[in-house]
Amino acid sequence: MAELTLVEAVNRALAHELEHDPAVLLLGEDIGVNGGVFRATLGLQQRFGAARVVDTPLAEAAIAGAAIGMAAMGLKPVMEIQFSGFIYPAMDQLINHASRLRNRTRGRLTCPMVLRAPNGGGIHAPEHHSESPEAMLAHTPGLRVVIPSSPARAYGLLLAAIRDPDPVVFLEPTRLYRLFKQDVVDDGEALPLDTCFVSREGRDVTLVAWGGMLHEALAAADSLAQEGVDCEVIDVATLKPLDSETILRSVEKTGRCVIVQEAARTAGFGAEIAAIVAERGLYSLLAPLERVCGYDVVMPLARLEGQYLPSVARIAGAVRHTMEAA
Amino acid sequence: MAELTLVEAVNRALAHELEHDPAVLLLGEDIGVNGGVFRATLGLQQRFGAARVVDTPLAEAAIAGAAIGMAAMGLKPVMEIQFSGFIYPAMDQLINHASRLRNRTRGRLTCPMVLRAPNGGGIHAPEHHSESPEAMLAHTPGLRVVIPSSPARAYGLLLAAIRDPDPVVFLEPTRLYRLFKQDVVDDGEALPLDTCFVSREGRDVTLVAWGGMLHEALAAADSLAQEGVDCEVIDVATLKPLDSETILRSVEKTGRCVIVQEAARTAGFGAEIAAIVAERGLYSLLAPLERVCGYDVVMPLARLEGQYLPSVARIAGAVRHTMEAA
Amino acid sequence: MNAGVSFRIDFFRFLSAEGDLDPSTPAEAIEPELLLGLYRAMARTRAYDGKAIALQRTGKLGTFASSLGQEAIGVAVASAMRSEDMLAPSYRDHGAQLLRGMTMVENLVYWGGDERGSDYAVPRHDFPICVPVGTQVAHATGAACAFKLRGEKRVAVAILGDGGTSTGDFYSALNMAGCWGVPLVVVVNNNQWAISTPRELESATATLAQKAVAAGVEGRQVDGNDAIAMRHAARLAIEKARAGGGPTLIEALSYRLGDHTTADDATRYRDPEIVRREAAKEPIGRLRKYLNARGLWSEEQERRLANDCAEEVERAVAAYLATPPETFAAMFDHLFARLPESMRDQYEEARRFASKGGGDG
Amino acid sequence: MNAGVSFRIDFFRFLSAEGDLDPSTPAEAIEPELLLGLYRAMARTRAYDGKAIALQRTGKLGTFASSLGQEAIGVAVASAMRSEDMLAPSYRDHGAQLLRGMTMVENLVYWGGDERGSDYAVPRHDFPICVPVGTQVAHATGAACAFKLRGEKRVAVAILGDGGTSTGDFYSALNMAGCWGVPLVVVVNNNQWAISTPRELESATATLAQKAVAAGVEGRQVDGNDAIAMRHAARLAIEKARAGGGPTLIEALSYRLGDHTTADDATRYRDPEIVRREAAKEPIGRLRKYLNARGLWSEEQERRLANDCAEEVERAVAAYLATPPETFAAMFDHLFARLPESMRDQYEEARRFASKGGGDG
Ligand SMILES: Cc1ncc(C[n+]2csc(CCOP(=O)(O)OP(=O)(O)O)c2C)c(N)n1
Ligand SMILES: Cc1ncc(C[n+]2csc(CCOP(=O)(O)OP(=O)(O)O)c2C)c(N)n1
Ligand SMILES: [Mg+2]
Ligand SMILES: [Mg+2]
Repeated sequence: MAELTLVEAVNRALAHELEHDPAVLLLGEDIGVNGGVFRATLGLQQRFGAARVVDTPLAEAAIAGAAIGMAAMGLKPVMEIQFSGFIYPAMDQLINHASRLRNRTRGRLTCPMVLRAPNGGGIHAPEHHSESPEAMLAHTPGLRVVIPSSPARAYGLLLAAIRDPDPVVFLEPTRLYRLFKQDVVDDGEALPLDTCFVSREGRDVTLVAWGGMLHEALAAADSLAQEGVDCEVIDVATLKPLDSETILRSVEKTGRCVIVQEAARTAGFGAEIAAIVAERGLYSLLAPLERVCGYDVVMPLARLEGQYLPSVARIAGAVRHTMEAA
Repeated sequence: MAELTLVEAVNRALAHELEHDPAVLLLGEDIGVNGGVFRATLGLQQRFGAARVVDTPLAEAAIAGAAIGMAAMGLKPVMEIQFSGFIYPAMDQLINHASRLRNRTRGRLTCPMVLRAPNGGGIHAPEHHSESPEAMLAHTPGLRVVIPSSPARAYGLLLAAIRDPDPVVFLEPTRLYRLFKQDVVDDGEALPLDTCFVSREGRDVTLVAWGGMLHEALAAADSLAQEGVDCEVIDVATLKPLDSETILRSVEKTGRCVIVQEAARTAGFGAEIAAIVAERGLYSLLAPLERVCGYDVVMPLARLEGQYLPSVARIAGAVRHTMEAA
Repeated sequence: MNAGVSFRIDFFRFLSAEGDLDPSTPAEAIEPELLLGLYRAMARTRAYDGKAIALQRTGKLGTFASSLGQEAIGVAVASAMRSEDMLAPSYRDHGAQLLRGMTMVENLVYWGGDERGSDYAVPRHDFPICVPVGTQVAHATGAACAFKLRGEKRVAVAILGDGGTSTGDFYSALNMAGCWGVPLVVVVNNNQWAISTPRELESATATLAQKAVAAGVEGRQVDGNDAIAMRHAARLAIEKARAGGGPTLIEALSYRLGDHTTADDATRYRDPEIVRREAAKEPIGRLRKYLNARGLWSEEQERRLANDCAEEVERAVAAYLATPPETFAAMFDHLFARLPESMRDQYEEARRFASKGGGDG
Repeated sequence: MNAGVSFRIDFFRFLSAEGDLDPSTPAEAIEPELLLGLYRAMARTRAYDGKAIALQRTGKLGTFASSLGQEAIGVAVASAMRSEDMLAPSYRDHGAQLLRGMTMVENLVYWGGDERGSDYAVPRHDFPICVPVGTQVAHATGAACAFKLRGEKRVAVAILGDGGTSTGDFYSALNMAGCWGVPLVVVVNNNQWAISTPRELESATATLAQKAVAAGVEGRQVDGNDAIAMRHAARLAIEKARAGGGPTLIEALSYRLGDHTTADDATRYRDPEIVRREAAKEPIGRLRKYLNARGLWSEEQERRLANDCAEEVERAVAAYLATPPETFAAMFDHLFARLPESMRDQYEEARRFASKGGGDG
């Protein structure tokens, strides 16, 4: 057991799989000697060699395409994209190939690869370094999309992602990389890849969030508790396949639902959750659903970032609004 | 006035703008002598010259990137991507540049470009030729996303798209290209880019669809009428910015809403519409929302395509189900 | 001060369009058994190809991409590969695929709109046909990297078209392969057209082989209608890769004698006269002239081969036409190793409507 | 048969690291006014650069990418351009941008996290700093195409790094530009590193200039720390483009003396000893040696220049630090020419929470 940050937990999970599965290899820009721009792969090239922790040329499309070729030939590549804003050049390989190789060949070739990338804003990073493209990836049939919210979940979910026989996109909330430490047991125990976690139990309203936003939701819940509003907070964790049962069960109990999403509002993943509740949990609802989202604007640079990101105040405002309704 | 197919209407709109605005130029693969693989640009190179109807090398990323450079320097490029399944290599340029050039430069440089692409399935096309990526594009702040459902709407909306001072993605339903003809007045009159059209009025249930699916929805409405169910059918037309008022007004009237979407269900654009109804139209709802969507599977090849695509039977089934509820 | 670096791209042809052999041709490149094998494989490819087009014309097959006139390329490449090597083909490479073991039935099933057509019984590890142009080069690079990392003496081969060399994917993958020195051979079927786009609108380069210079790998240009030179170049490149010598780019000069696909009408954009002229250089007749002249091939053998091919094709067509469609379940069964619980509802919906005529399968 | 094509990539240096001039240097390349202009611009860039880093270290600026040791490249390129030409820079090209008219305040405002820093008063038509590596080459290609189509005698210039040459975007855009013969110059600042990735892990090529061969355009390699050769090469390429001669790729050999950005720590992955050795070849001292030796530059002038630069930088910093943030409204105001009605609610939400401390702006 060790007190680890989220990025350290990622490092442990990678090391664990490199050690226990000779088919696993890492590839990405600057992941070798430098240990990645966030140090997620720190020390791994030294420990496992340059043949298993591979520095690539600067070409995300080629990295993703090569990972597909490796995966089809029996390796388990774990590629790092430096920031999720640089996933876009790899989208074609992800959507047209990685996600469908198994289906296209009726199971003859498979694509057990993981794409890791830091995700989201909140760290006053430069332009294009604060994107949240998870909805696009979750929309893609054949991909799994996972976003951990704590060191322990990062560790367990990343193990599961690497072991999964199909492609998994694993988006690590940049703002949580070093925000807090948590006891993590480095015992190789994976977490399930199809489960939403109830992070806080409550009676009055269901808050649904993932990644960095989970902590804003929890903070809002804390502050609302002082007003006598008892929030249940759900960490989606695996966006696809989505464990809608856990969400619906909670909404059935509380009758109210506020979804928090850092990405731009329109057609974000929060819309999917809202749609499911409207389809299958309508009769539980005592008040209209609410979404607290990034606005439909370009992610601003650092000075306006705080105006964009869902804040505790905005979340609490939405919860109060939903409590007043009906 | 002329009886035109949808693809002919596209051709007329392109010709109209080439003729009336010297800044307009077309670029894409095989759009010159060949007139594009669907003949949308038929005769235009002959008429306007190879400097304004430009055959490009096979490189969607470069086409999109070059269009951005042209647009920033005062041209109005209209690029054709051969099928929407080949948009993915251009995603980076679309998301990281086209959609945000104005915002990044605080209005100094702008990007008045249009990306046209055939979209969707239903024509038994080869692999990767039947994609529906509209949700990903609608999720991108700074892009407009338009999908016409008839020759007249294609004509009017494409004019509006080309004249719009910002980037517009214009997805043309392949299955409608030659499905039917319609009187189209080639008078240069644009249609609004922020309006949903009520294609059929009705009292009992609101059907929301766009592109090729509109006609499935209309056919379902016809068949349901014989059972005494009176459907209102809305053609979304412009997905972003979305005219949610028209949809909400309809749901207020009918109390029921079925959303039809060809793309894979999860995090598709139908989820956004469902979310908006659940947020702002909840009290109108007499029954749970329903979505009739493509499944969350890889778009199948021709022989199973019909098992994937939302059909009249599936839509009618959902409507009946929603009528039975509550 | 002015110093510099120089590069050279060689061009190879052994057999002229008239069937005359260049005296410099290496002996091992003209082994009779080898040439007869190439000849038979090309004829088989062409027989299949013609039938597939006929099927499409009569509504029995979906869109199909003919390899007419370009048969030497795929056949030469496949004949230089070992079964354990890996091929990442484009949609026009059934010549190579058939020789590697993909059956005609499988190819027909694929173009007939059925994913089972990519579930090759042999070779299990080849990539399926690649439609997104250029993307397969990265798959082959990755596969080659896997071979190298595991110390396997296997080679990955990707084939793409002249148009494909304009893509970023082609270049960035080749550059990566060059960097890593992996056992990769990339073959460009330069058939002079990317649909209606002529070669000169794809690139201002004198050759496509010189694109190798940008990746720091060897590039060579070959007459792709000369099966002898093509086979020789493919073998050298593949064996170099196997021996650890790194990637090679081969530009195979050929000509697309047919339409781009059955959905295309090439008379719209190119002069049939030129096509007729190019047809005179096609690879099968060329090799036959040589074989006839050397007494290695007779009229009788030709008749028998034509017969055998026709029979094989007919059998394949019959088997293809007799293949019932999959049920709705296939869409779900192969998406993941195990269907997620959350998709159970969708599976049930599909099942319900499958029996109600929700599909056309 | 074996015929072939040959290519040659030339390398140019006029001024040695010791400040000695090659006798072959063209007279127009060493005009005193020209060289003094280059020298002043480089010194100004470095003064700005050092201050920006200091600001970042004290928490007054966001991440910043220094151009230390690479000043000759941007300055030479910008000095060879006309104001009506178009520059598409990377994040490390403030040397070129400052000379073209972007102010130090604007650059600080940008790195300080404010979009107004890309709203250059001059030149209005240059692209903003490009972060997604390699993508700017396509923008410059498109701009160059616009110039050509309209018959304007303008040139588009893109600058990117050695790492950027591995991207598909770099190649596919250059290939397109070659095909269309547009007035484009692409300059590669080969500073030997892409963050921690050394040049040799980016490409197996002997030079980066040879990547031009794949696009059918002219490529040349220049000592990018020799301001004289760099300016000369840039001028030739730009004027060739202006005259209708098509694109050129220039590889400028340099060395990144600083960290990749302020977020990087280069001592983790490279030997400081090598950096010290490379520092001896840096462009400013080199040109000063030459100017001093020719009597074109005095100690007194140097002192005055240092003073002027420091003062300018201080004024810029003061103006930057005094710039209040935009309000929430800016996020919406510049998204589209006109905010869609459907976004009114979001605008109101942002307004409501802006005053309640929903942001940190
Ligand atoms: C990325 C991508 N863009 C566009 C297409 C549509 N398309 C299919 S084949 C083709 C031309 C390819 O030409 P070439 O590479 O020369 O190969 P050939 O068909 O001649 O064998 C195009 C544009 C595609 N399949 N993939
Ligand atoms: C497409 C993309 N991938 C990754 C990054 C992250 N990144 C920023 S700079 C850089 C290295 C660029 O190196 P080079 O092109 O040599 O330019 P230099 O920084 O040395 O000037 C990387 C990987 C990015 N900005 N864009
Ligand atoms: Mg071709
Ligand atoms: Mg560099």
